[in-house]
Amino acid sequence: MTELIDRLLKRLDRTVETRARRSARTHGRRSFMARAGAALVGVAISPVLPFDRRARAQEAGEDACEYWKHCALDGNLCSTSGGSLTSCPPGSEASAVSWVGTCRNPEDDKDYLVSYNDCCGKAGVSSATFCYTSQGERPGYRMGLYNDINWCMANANTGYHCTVSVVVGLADA
Amino acid sequence: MTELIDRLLKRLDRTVETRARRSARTHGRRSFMARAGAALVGVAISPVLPFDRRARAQEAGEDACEYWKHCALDGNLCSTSGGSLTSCPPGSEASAVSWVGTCRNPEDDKDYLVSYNDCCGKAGVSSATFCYTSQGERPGYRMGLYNDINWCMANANTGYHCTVSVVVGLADA
Amino acid sequence: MRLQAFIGAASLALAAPAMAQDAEFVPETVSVQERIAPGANVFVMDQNWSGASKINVLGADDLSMKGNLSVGREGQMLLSADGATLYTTSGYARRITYGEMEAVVHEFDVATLTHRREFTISNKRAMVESQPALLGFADGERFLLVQNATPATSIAVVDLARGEQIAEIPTPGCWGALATQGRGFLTLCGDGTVQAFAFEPDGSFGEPVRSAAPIFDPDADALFTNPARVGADFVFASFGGNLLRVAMVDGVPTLVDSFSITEGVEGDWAPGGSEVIAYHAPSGTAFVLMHSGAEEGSHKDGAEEIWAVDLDAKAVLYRSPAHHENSIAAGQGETPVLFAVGESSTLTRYEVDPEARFAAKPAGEAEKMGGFPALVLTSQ
Amino acid sequence: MRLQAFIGAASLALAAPAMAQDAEFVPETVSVQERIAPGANVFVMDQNWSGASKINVLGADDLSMKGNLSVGREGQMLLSADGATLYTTSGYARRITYGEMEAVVHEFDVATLTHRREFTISNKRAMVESQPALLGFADGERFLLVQNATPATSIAVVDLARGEQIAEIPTPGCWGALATQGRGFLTLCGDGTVQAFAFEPDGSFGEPVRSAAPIFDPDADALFTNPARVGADFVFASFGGNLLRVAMVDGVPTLVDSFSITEGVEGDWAPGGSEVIAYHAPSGTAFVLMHSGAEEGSHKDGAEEIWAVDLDAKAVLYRSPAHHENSIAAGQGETPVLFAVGESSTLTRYEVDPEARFAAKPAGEAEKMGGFPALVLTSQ
Repeated sequence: MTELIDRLLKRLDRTVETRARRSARTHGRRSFMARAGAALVGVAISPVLPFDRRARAQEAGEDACEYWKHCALDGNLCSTSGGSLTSCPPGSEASAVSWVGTCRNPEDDKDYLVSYNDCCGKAGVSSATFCYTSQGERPGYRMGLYNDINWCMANANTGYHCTVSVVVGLADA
Repeated sequence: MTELIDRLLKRLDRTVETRARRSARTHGRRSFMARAGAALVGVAISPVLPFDRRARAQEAGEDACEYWKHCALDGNLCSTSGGSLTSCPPGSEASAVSWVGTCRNPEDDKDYLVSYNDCCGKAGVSSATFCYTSQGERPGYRMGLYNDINWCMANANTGYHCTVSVVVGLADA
Repeated sequence: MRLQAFIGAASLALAAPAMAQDAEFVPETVSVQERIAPGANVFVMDQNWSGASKINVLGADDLSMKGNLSVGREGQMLLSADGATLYTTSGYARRITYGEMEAVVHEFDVATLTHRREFTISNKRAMVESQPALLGFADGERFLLVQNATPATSIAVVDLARGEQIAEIPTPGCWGALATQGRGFLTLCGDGTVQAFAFEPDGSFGEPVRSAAPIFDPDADALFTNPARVGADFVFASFGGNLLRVAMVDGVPTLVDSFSITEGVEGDWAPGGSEVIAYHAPSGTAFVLMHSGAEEGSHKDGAEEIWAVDLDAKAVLYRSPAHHENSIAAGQGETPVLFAVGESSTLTRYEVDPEARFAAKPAGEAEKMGGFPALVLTSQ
Repeated sequence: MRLQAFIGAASLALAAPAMAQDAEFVPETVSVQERIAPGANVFVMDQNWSGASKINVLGADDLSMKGNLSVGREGQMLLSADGATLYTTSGYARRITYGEMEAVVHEFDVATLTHRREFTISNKRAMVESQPALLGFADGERFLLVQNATPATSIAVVDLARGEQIAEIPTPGCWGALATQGRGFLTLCGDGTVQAFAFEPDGSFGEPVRSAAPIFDPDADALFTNPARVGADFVFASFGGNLLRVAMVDGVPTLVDSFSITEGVEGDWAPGGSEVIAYHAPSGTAFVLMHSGAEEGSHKDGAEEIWAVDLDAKAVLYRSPAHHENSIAAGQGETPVLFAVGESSTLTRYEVDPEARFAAKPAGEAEKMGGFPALVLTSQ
C-alpha cells in the first residue's frame, strides 16, 4: 500500500515537472528569444498537485500556460502582448485560418473546442508569455490540429505576433 | 601605509569588476542575443590582477575580449565566427570603411593603431563572443573612432556579421 | 472568408470528438482590439540588425504591456509632442542581411498602433544605435531631421506634409541634429565646435554658423551626443562628469554655463550610457546615469546610480541606486517619474520624491524588453 | 576603394596620437577567408519568424564554428548527398513582418559559404518549423520537393537545372514529401493512409496510389512526420513508441513491419521532438529521442534518453542519457556519431560505442545555437 502511494506520488511529481517543462520551456517551436525559467521555478517549488493547480489557475496567474483554454497552444499569449484571451493586440490582424484544440474545462469537466487564432502582421512581443502545450496536437496531415506552422499563412501580412484561445464549441466527449 | 595599500587593492578589485562588466555584458550596443554571463563569472572568481591578466591573455583565452587588440571593439569577434583575428569568415565581405582604436600591446608597452573592420552581408553568429570595449571610443563627431554604428554602411551588403582587429600602425605615444 | 470557412470545416471534421451545440453554450469570437488602453505611454526600442526592430509600448503608470510596433533594421524612433504619433526610420535590405537597401520613414498612430503611412528617404541614413539626436523634428513638427552617415555625415531634411526628403545638408565632421528655433539645428563637431545650420521650406540652406571657439574637447572630455533640452537650450553631459549648457546667443552657438557634478566626489564617478541625461522641466531637475571607477573607455558603462542635479544651484541633490541602465527618459508631470532601460533588458520605472531631494526609487519594472533595448521615450 | 581611402585618412587625422611608421613594424591587413576548414560539417538551422533565419555551420569532429549562412523567414534547409551544396527555402516579406511575401530558393556552396544562385517559387510555401520531410530531393538531386500549405496542402516540384518551379501537386489532407525511386514521393495522410505520387520531368503528374488500408491511426498513435530512411524504405516513429517500416511494394505504399520499442518498459517512455529518429546505415542501428512520463500532448518533449534500436532484431540495445534535444541526426561513418539539438540551444555531439551495445556519450557540445534551433543535419 505504501509502495503504491509512493509510486503514485512519484508519478504526480513527474507529471508536475513534465508539465512545467512543457509549458515553460525556454526554446519552443515558436520561441525566438531566450527566456528565463521563472515559470519553471515557480512550479517546481509549488507543493500543489497538478489538477488542483489547473482548476485554480487563472489566465493571469503565475503559470498562465496551465490555464485550461491553452491546452494546445504553441505560441505567445496575446493576453500578455497587449491583447486579451480572445482579442488580438491593437494594430495586428486576426489570422484568417486557425487550428483547434480540445480542452477540458475543470469547472464543468466538459471538453470544449478551442480555436487558436494567430494574430498577424507584427513581430512577437519579447516579454510575452510563451506557451508550448500540445494536447491533441497532430502533424500537418491533420492540418486543423497542427500548431508548428505559422497560422498567419493565409493573411496578406504574415508576421507572427501572438495567439488567442477562443472557445468556439462544446465537444461531444 | 596599510590604508594606502587597502585603497589600492580596493581600486584594483573594482577595476577588475568594472572591466569584466564592460567586456562581458549581456546586452551591448551590438548584442542581439541574450547571453549567459559565463565570462563575467570567470573573471570575478579569478584572483589575478588586471594588468597581469591582460599581458597573459591570448585571444583564444577564457576572456577573449581582454586581448589587447580588442581594446575598442564593440561587436562579435570574427575569430569566434568562423574567421580569424584579421580575416572575415568565408562568404562574408570586409567592410569598405572601418573605425580605429589605439591599443597598448603589453608585450612591448607600445601603442598601436588597430583598424576594426566589420564583416558584412550576413547575420551575426549567435555563439560568437561579443565584446564591448571602448578605449578611446568617441561619438560620431569623431566618426573614425566611433563604434556604435554599423561599419558595413558603405558596402552593398550591409548586414553586420562580426568584427576583426587589424593592427595597421604604430602610434606615436 | 472562404478560407475561414474551409479550414473551419476541415478542422471540425478532423478534430476527434465532433462538436455538439449546447443550449447554454455561447461561442466566443476572435476580435482585434481597436485601441490601446488610454493614458501616457513608454516606448522602448529593441533595435535589431538582422531582422525587425521592435518597439514595445507600455503604460507609463504601471508598465503594462500595450502592444508593439515592428519596423526594419537599425530602427530609430521619435514621438510627437502630444504623444499621439510615432515616427520611425529603419532599413529594409532585399534579403534582410544583404542586397539593396531601402530606407523608410513610418508614421504610426499611437492610439491604435497602426501605420498611417510610409515613404522612402535617402539610403544614406545612418545605421546606428537608436538615439534622439539622430532623428528629430524641426520647425515644430513640420520637418524630420535624419542623421546620415556613409560614413561622411549629413542631415536629411524630410518635409512631413509632402512625405518626402527635400534636402541633404552636409555636416562634415559633425554628428546629431538638435532643432533650434525655426528651421535650424545644432550639431556637435569633432573639432570641439558646435555648429548651427538653417534651411528653408524649399530645402535650400546656407553656410553653418560656428561657435566662436571650441566648446568642448573631444579628446580630454568628450560630450555625449544626446543632451537634455532645457527651455531653448541644451545641457550636454561630458565623459568626465561636466554639464555644459549651450544656447543660441545672437544666432551663434554659445557655451553659456558649465559645471562639474563629480568634482570632490570620491570613487571616480562619471556619466555612462547613451541617453545619459534626462530633464524634468517643472522642477528644473536633471537626472544623470552614473557609474563609479570611471576610466578611459568606461563611458558606455551601465548606471550604478542616478544622480538628481539642480541645474540652477549646480548641485547634486541626491544619488539613487540604479540598475545598469544606458538610456533614461523623464516624464513631465508635476512630480518627476523616470524610465530607464539597459543591459539587463529590464525597463525600470522610478518614482522621484521632490520632498526628499529628488531621491528616485524603483516603482515597477518590465522585464525582457528584447535583445538590444537601445532607447526609451515617454509621453508622460 | 575611394571610401576606404577617405575614412582611412579621416581616421588617422582624428585619431589622437598620430601614426608613426617603425622600421620593425609590419602592418596587418584585413582579408576574407576563402574556404571553411575541410572535413565533414554539422548544420544547425536557427529558424526565425521576424528576421533572418541563420544556419550555423560547425565541424563534425570538434564542433568548431566554421561560419553561418543567413536566409529569410521560416527557413528550411536540405544538404546534397556529397555535402557540398546546401539548399534553403525561406520567405522575404516586403517589411519583414508584413507586406508582400517572396518565397526564395537559395543554393549555397558549402566549402566557401557563398551563394551560387537564388530564384523564387510559389508563395504557397509552408511557413513552418524546419523539417526534412518538408524540403527534399527527388530523382537523385534533379528536383526539389517543397511542402506548400495555404493551409490546403500541396507539393511544389522545382526543377533545379532550370531553376524554376514546374508543378504544384495537390496532396489534400497529407503532409510531407519523401522521395521514392525515380520521380516519386510518399506522403502521410490524415486518414491514416500513405499515398504515393509520381511526376514527369515536364511537370505533369497522375493520380496518387494509396496504401491498401490505413497504415497508422492519427488519433490513437500518430506518426511523427520525419522518418529515418532505411535503404529504400522509411521507418517512422509513432507517438506511442512504435516503429513502422513503410516500403513501396509493387508500386503501393505498404506497411512491411511494425514493432514497439516501449512495450514492457516501465516509466511511460515515448519518442518526443521533431526529428525523433536517426539511422546509422553501416550498423543498421536507429537512434530515437525518448522522454518518460509520456501522455497526450507530450510528443514534442525534449529527450531524456537516446535509445539505440537494432531494427533487424527489433530490440532496444541501450538507453543513453540525452540533453533535452528535439532534433537528431546521425553521421554515416563506420562508427556512429550523433548530433542533436533542442530546447537549451546547445548542440551535443555523441560518440557511440558499437562494442557497448551502441551506448552514446557526449563528446563535445556547442552552446548558443540561437533562439530556435529547429533542425540539425550532417555531412559526416
